[in-house]
Amino acid sequence: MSPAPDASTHGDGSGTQVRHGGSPGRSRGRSRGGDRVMVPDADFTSYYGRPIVKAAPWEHDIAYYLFTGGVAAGSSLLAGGADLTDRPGLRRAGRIGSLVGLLLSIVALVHDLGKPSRFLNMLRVVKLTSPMSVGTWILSLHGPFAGLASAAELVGMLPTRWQRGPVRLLLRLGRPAGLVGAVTAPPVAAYTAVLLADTATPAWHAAHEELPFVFCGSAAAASGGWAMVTAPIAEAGPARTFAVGGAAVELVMAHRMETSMGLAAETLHTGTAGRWMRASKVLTATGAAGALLGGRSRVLSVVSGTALMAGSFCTRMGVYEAGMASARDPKYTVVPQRERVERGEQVRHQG
Amino acid sequence: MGPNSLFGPLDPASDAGYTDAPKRKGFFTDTSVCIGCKACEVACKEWNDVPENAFEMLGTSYDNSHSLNANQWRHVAFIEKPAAKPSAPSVDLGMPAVGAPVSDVPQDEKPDFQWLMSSDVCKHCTHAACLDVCPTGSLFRSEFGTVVVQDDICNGCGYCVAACPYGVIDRRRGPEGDPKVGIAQKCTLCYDRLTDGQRPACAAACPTESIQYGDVDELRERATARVELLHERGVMDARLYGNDPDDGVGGTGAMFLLLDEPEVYGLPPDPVVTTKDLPRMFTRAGMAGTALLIGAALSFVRRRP
Amino acid sequence: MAESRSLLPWPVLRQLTSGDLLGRGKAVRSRRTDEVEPRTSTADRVARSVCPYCAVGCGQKIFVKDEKIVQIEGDPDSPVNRGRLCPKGSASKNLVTSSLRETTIKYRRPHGTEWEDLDLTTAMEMVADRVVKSRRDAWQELDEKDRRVRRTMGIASLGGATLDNEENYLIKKLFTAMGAIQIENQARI
Amino acid sequence: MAEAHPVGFQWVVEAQNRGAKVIHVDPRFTRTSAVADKHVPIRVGSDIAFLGGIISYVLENGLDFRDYVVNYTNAATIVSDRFEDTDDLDGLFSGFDPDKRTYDPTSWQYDVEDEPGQQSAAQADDSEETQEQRDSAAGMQHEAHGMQVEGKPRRDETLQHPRCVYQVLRRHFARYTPEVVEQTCGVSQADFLEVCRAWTENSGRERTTALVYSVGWTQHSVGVQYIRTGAILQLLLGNMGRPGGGIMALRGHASIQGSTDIPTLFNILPGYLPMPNPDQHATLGDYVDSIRNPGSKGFWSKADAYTVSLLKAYWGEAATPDNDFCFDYLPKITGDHGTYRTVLDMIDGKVSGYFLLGQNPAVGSAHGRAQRLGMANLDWLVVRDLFEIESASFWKDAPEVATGEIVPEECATEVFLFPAASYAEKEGTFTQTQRMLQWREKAVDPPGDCRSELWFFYHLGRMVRERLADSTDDRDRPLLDLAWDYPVHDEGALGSEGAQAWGEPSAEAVLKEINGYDVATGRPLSSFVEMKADGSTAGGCWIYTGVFADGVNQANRRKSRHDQSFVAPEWGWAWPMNRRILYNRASADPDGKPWSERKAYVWWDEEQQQWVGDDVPDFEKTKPPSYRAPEGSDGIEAIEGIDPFIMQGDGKGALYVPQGLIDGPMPTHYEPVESPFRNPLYGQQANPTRMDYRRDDNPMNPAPPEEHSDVFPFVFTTSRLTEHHTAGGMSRYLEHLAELQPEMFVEVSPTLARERGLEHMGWCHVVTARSAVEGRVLVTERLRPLRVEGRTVHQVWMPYHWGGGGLVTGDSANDLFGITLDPNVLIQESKVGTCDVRPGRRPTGPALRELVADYGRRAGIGDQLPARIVTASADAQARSLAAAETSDDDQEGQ
Repeated sequence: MSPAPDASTHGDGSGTQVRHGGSPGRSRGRSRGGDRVMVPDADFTSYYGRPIVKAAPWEHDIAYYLFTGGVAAGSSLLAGGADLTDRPGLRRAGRIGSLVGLLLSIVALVHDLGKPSRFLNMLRVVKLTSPMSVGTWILSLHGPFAGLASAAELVGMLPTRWQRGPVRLLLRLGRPAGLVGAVTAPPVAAYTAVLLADTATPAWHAAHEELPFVFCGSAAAASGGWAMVTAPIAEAGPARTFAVGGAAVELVMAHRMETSMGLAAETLHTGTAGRWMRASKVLTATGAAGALLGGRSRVLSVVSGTALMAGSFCTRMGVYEAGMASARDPKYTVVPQRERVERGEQVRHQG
Repeated sequence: MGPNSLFGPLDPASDAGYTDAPKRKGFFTDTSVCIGCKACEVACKEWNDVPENAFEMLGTSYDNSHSLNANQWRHVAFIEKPAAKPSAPSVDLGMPAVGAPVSDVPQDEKPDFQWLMSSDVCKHCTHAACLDVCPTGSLFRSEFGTVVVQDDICNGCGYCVAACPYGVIDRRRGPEGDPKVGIAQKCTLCYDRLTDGQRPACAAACPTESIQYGDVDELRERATARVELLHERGVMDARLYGNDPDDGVGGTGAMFLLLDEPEVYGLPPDPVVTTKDLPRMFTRAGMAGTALLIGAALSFVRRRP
Repeated sequence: MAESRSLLPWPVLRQLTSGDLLGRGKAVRSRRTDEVEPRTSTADRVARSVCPYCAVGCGQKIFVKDEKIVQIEGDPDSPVNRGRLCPKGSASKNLVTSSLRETTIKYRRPHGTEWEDLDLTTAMEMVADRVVKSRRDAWQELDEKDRRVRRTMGIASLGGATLDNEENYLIKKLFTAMGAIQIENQARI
Repeated sequence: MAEAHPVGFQWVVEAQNRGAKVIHVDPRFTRTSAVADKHVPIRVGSDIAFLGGIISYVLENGLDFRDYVVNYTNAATIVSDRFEDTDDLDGLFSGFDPDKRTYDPTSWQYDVEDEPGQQSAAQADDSEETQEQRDSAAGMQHEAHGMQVEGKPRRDETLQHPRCVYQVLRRHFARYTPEVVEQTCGVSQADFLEVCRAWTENSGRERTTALVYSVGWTQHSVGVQYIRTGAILQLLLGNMGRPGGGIMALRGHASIQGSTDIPTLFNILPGYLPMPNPDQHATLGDYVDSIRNPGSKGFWSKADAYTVSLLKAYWGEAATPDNDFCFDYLPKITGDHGTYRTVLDMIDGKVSGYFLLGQNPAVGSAHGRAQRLGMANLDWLVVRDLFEIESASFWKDAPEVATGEIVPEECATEVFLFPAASYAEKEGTFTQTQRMLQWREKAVDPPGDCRSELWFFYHLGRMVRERLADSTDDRDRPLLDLAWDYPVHDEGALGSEGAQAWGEPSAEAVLKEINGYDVATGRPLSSFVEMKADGSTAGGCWIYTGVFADGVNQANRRKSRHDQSFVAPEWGWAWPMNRRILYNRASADPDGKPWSERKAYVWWDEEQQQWVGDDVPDFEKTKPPSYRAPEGSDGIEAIEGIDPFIMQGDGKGALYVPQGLIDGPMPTHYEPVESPFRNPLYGQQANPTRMDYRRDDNPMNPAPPEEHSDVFPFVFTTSRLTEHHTAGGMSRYLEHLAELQPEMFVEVSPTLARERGLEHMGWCHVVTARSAVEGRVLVTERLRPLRVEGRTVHQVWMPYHWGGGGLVTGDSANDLFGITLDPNVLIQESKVGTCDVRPGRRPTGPALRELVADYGRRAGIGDQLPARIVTASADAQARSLAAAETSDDDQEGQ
């Protein structure tokens, strides 16, 4: 038989048609998944093994954005907190993290658009039923303030003789902008989970209960890690706590997510997604441990900070790949729905 | 905005703000008279200047169009359904003929071979996930209750592609130089023709009127009558698909009469619009966000000053 | 379009005012969407024709705009096809507007390996000369059994059955007058 | 029908919705079978055995529609006692000459009242020239007129007389029992009997059954007899001439019917007048008498008026009574000048110039290799088409260039590829498969140098006449006297700078000439009855007279279907005289009353004293059903009130054809020329009278009783896909069609795939004695092995649309067929053959010819004596020949 039909939809630039020896009749047969999994092979029917729903056309830009968005959100929180608790070093690290995160996010989002020139059409409407529209407005709220705060930070780092005229106004706005940025940061970290979940992609949709927590935890871990790397050890205490808390939430909620996803959970353990997720667990766990124990040593802080960030990145990539894989194999769409129908529990509107 | 705005039976046009909208238009596709001629595929491409998909044989019976996508707004599925073999072990021989080999003496048993054909199209759902998630307002509900992409607005974010429970809409990747590359494309139920009272190109062309165009409520009656007639004639496999306003997408504007399970045709057996769970998702995200905020605050409070 | 177009420029405002709060329809329409018109109603003229593919004889309407064919679809008045077409009939516009269509004369000289170009009148002159010569060279006043036949065996023809009756008539009339008898058509193949 | 005529199929689906049962008999389960109520897989080439079995079922059980059969068919007519049937002569009829492989039909004639077995004058002169008739596809002449019968043949209305046609027919098909059908066709007896019951139970007064076939059914060495079998069955069950009955021929090109009505065919003139031959048609008088056969009934009696009108249309004033209206200008044909004979002559270098007018023989005709080798040996070739088809570019990309048989540098053929105007860029009429002329309006001017054939031939004619203007040579008179000045549209966009006018000739003027007009006044004729033989009328095609009745282009009528009856007589115009169902007099009983209210169509109205109904009556309007012909009358006057089949010599439907068909009065099951089976019914293996070209470049696969037929064990057939058009010239170049079926493929059953190691979507190549073609393998259960004569036979199917050009290319399936033709109309057998199938792609270059040669050697082609065509027993041949000789003696005896 031909290799597992990791075929994406037709005409997909990189996609290959389904090349398996599609029998002329119905391709009732084993799910030709890659490696064996503990879930018993579900016997199901499909149309020559072709996908029923379509994988999102998003390249890896979106996975990167999930990560950079998380870092930006977490960092502006840390910056806000640091500003209030007079930790200039942590504040600076936070605000720079927020700025870098935001800039990378914007680049990733615009680059992934089919028609980048029409990016501003995102602001044409407010679609409450569209997490991406809601997210866009959240970003347009959070972005300027976080950006302003970061700008103030950068200006603050300039030699004092430059700090005259309007620039001084900017410095004064730094704090309030930072606080608004901090308050609007959590939605930035959480909305991306709703964006993925509010699709027909089996793995993402099935994870909608826990994914926000995983993403927020991941944001905290990543931004904490960033601060552990960039902020002075002395001031990085809260960052470490934030990171450890985030990592814990992420690991716990990721596990709960997998148990609640049903068949689609398979995609988190197999294939590329499986590799990413396993890496993320290892990195996040070690990073968190490092944050807990090595609070003192510079080297350990940098290492565990980096590990935490890497772990968060792997989580995002893993969730992205799992979604894609769950859309490409019709099994994940047909089997749960067919079982619902056979149990007589089709989704019907009651009364 | 009404009670069923996110899920449940609804008149989509009035829900979308039209005051004196015409009756909702749609398709009823009776696959029992479809002869797989693909006139619908060609008529659609000619009217909407949809470019070619690819020139490659797929070996899946007479379907070389693969599936609905940005370059294929109508897709005729072909399923060669071998005779129902009595309890033949469905051993995967690795050879093309899945199931027991055809007995060498064909005369003795009566193989009731079936060649199922069906022209698939966008469902123009009552609750259209693609329309709901579209962040630019490019996908909109027309006054006829159909779901249409506004080519001049779409920026190709691709969200609709992942949201569609039927895998209909797609972002156009090629061919080179096509003006619509990069934006989402799908059946518009010939919105331009409808504004002038004309029939969609595929319905006009369909030789056996397997594709019927008309008012959705009237089509639902016709569909019910047709499936009852077929049952009387002993075609017990006939069933309707998408005509129930209470189903997971609030009933579809394009409904079908199928002769086998939906997944045999590549259709989801129990599709649900993702918007149904959106309130729950936003609630959970709100909790997670709050937790994050609190977590951040706690991170600062507990530390020694 | 029954609904009048709102004056508010920004769809978000229209969402708030036009009862389409969720921005699902009336509020998000672009100007182009409001002004859309099908080609079939903006055409200059409609020619009533018949599909060139098989012999069922489906009626077709050909819409022309600025001397270009913009749409070909079934003729609903025809009792033969009642407005319907098959995949080939539906592809008629693709046939007549195909970029692969030849629009100039191509000429291959004896022993040549490439096409060369010819203009229409030169090509017609060359073919006329060859017809006259081949007709004379292979003229048979009497056949091998000395029966009077007055014909030429030098020219043959094979027509497709998509030729019009009028064309078939002139072709048969001219070749018969020339004495060319090896005149055949797809009707026999 | 759903495959190649989907829009026509809407009516089948509509009938099905109203409860009609649809049965599809086809070797392969197609898209028609998918919607039909029953699919009956049949072995290719055994259709006469199948239908013959049904005829036998009808006659053995007396299920025929007796009133219809007795009055409207020649069932009661008594056949001469000297006729001997295939039962006694091992598959031959009486009167067979094994050397000339033709029949002398004398022994088949009716028993005429004056003397038994005596042939009427009309029939006599037809008997000797059967060989010449085969060569000139005389069968084509009978398209619109039946066999000639004269005098009063004896009849037995009770149908008991052992020699009446009814009994002769019953004995002829008696051996086609359900068991024989099962053995020969591979159709189970249960399926066969189900078809028999369905067909008979759905025929009679209250109900009718329609028989529908596509052109592929005619492409057999017994093609005409296939149609005959269907006609006999439909006549026996009373389905002809009635609504919902009849035989519908679905043709593949827009105007195939038009291309035989106004033929560019070698053997007929417009209106099915035969092309003259030097022996029988020395003068106009001989010519006309040979057609109308004085003494015969029917409308052919006015053959003189039709012929003279045609000659007046051709040569105008030059045609005068004293020069027989230039009858002598008509070139004479001497036997077979069909396309296949011409192509073989091209290979032998006998043809100088060749015109291809929207036709692609390199892919569409049988034996593609011969077509291309022929074209490579011409002086010049003119191809007029929309695209650069394979027949235009053979010199640089034909398969033979790859094998080295055509070397471009050595190929001397001069090729002109003229761009043609498409159907939307010129006005004119098509004649559809229901004989309906529809006028097409011109939408736009043709682009660039594209021109219509009307333009091309009008100006070619003008230029040739200019070159011969001052010729005194008598051979050029026909051209110089030709009536060739047609009104020309203004040059407008078409004009190029040439001196003469280069405008487009008026198609309407040509249609007026076709319709016919009164020479003096120019008034268009309204019916062929107005045609005169004295030169006062001119008319290009008598059966089309009426298309311009009252000076109105009736073909351009477009009255909406919503505003007229379901017969829609005011949409376009059908020949003859706008009748939509031919012979519709038969839809009423002998007294003129409808057979049933449900099936009323045309009936006699007592007060109005004329025939009325939904359609134009195919009968003289005021001739009552009670009319009986006076003694000694002939022509139209001889047609009685109960003779619906007004074109036949006896006014009756022909269950039995005493003469006019070259391979016998009744259809007989013969095996295809290439078959893996011995004919189970008779010693005579294949059609003994078929046209065969015995040449080493046209080898045929061996068939029993010869040896080595097992070298090609499988039966293969070709047909069309909905998505493509015949030779692909109008579909492989279109994106929207090419992508639907992008590659040449071969359909095989799973069992065959397992036997030969063919992998689904892998490659395979199919080999015959002519060539090998490759294609992707499509394993499908829609093709199933059949049990024939006790063993399993695999059938392989291929589409034949591919060639080297266009957006999607592939091998041409027609390369696999040789050239062997039906004797009546010289159509090639390209729907059944034997082959071998091998996995993998075919060899390329010269290795391809080696593969084919190797198969040839193993099949014993070439080295042994040429295969015997006449395989009936020697004794049978002798007795059959004896029947021919006695009739000659009689002649001399008088």
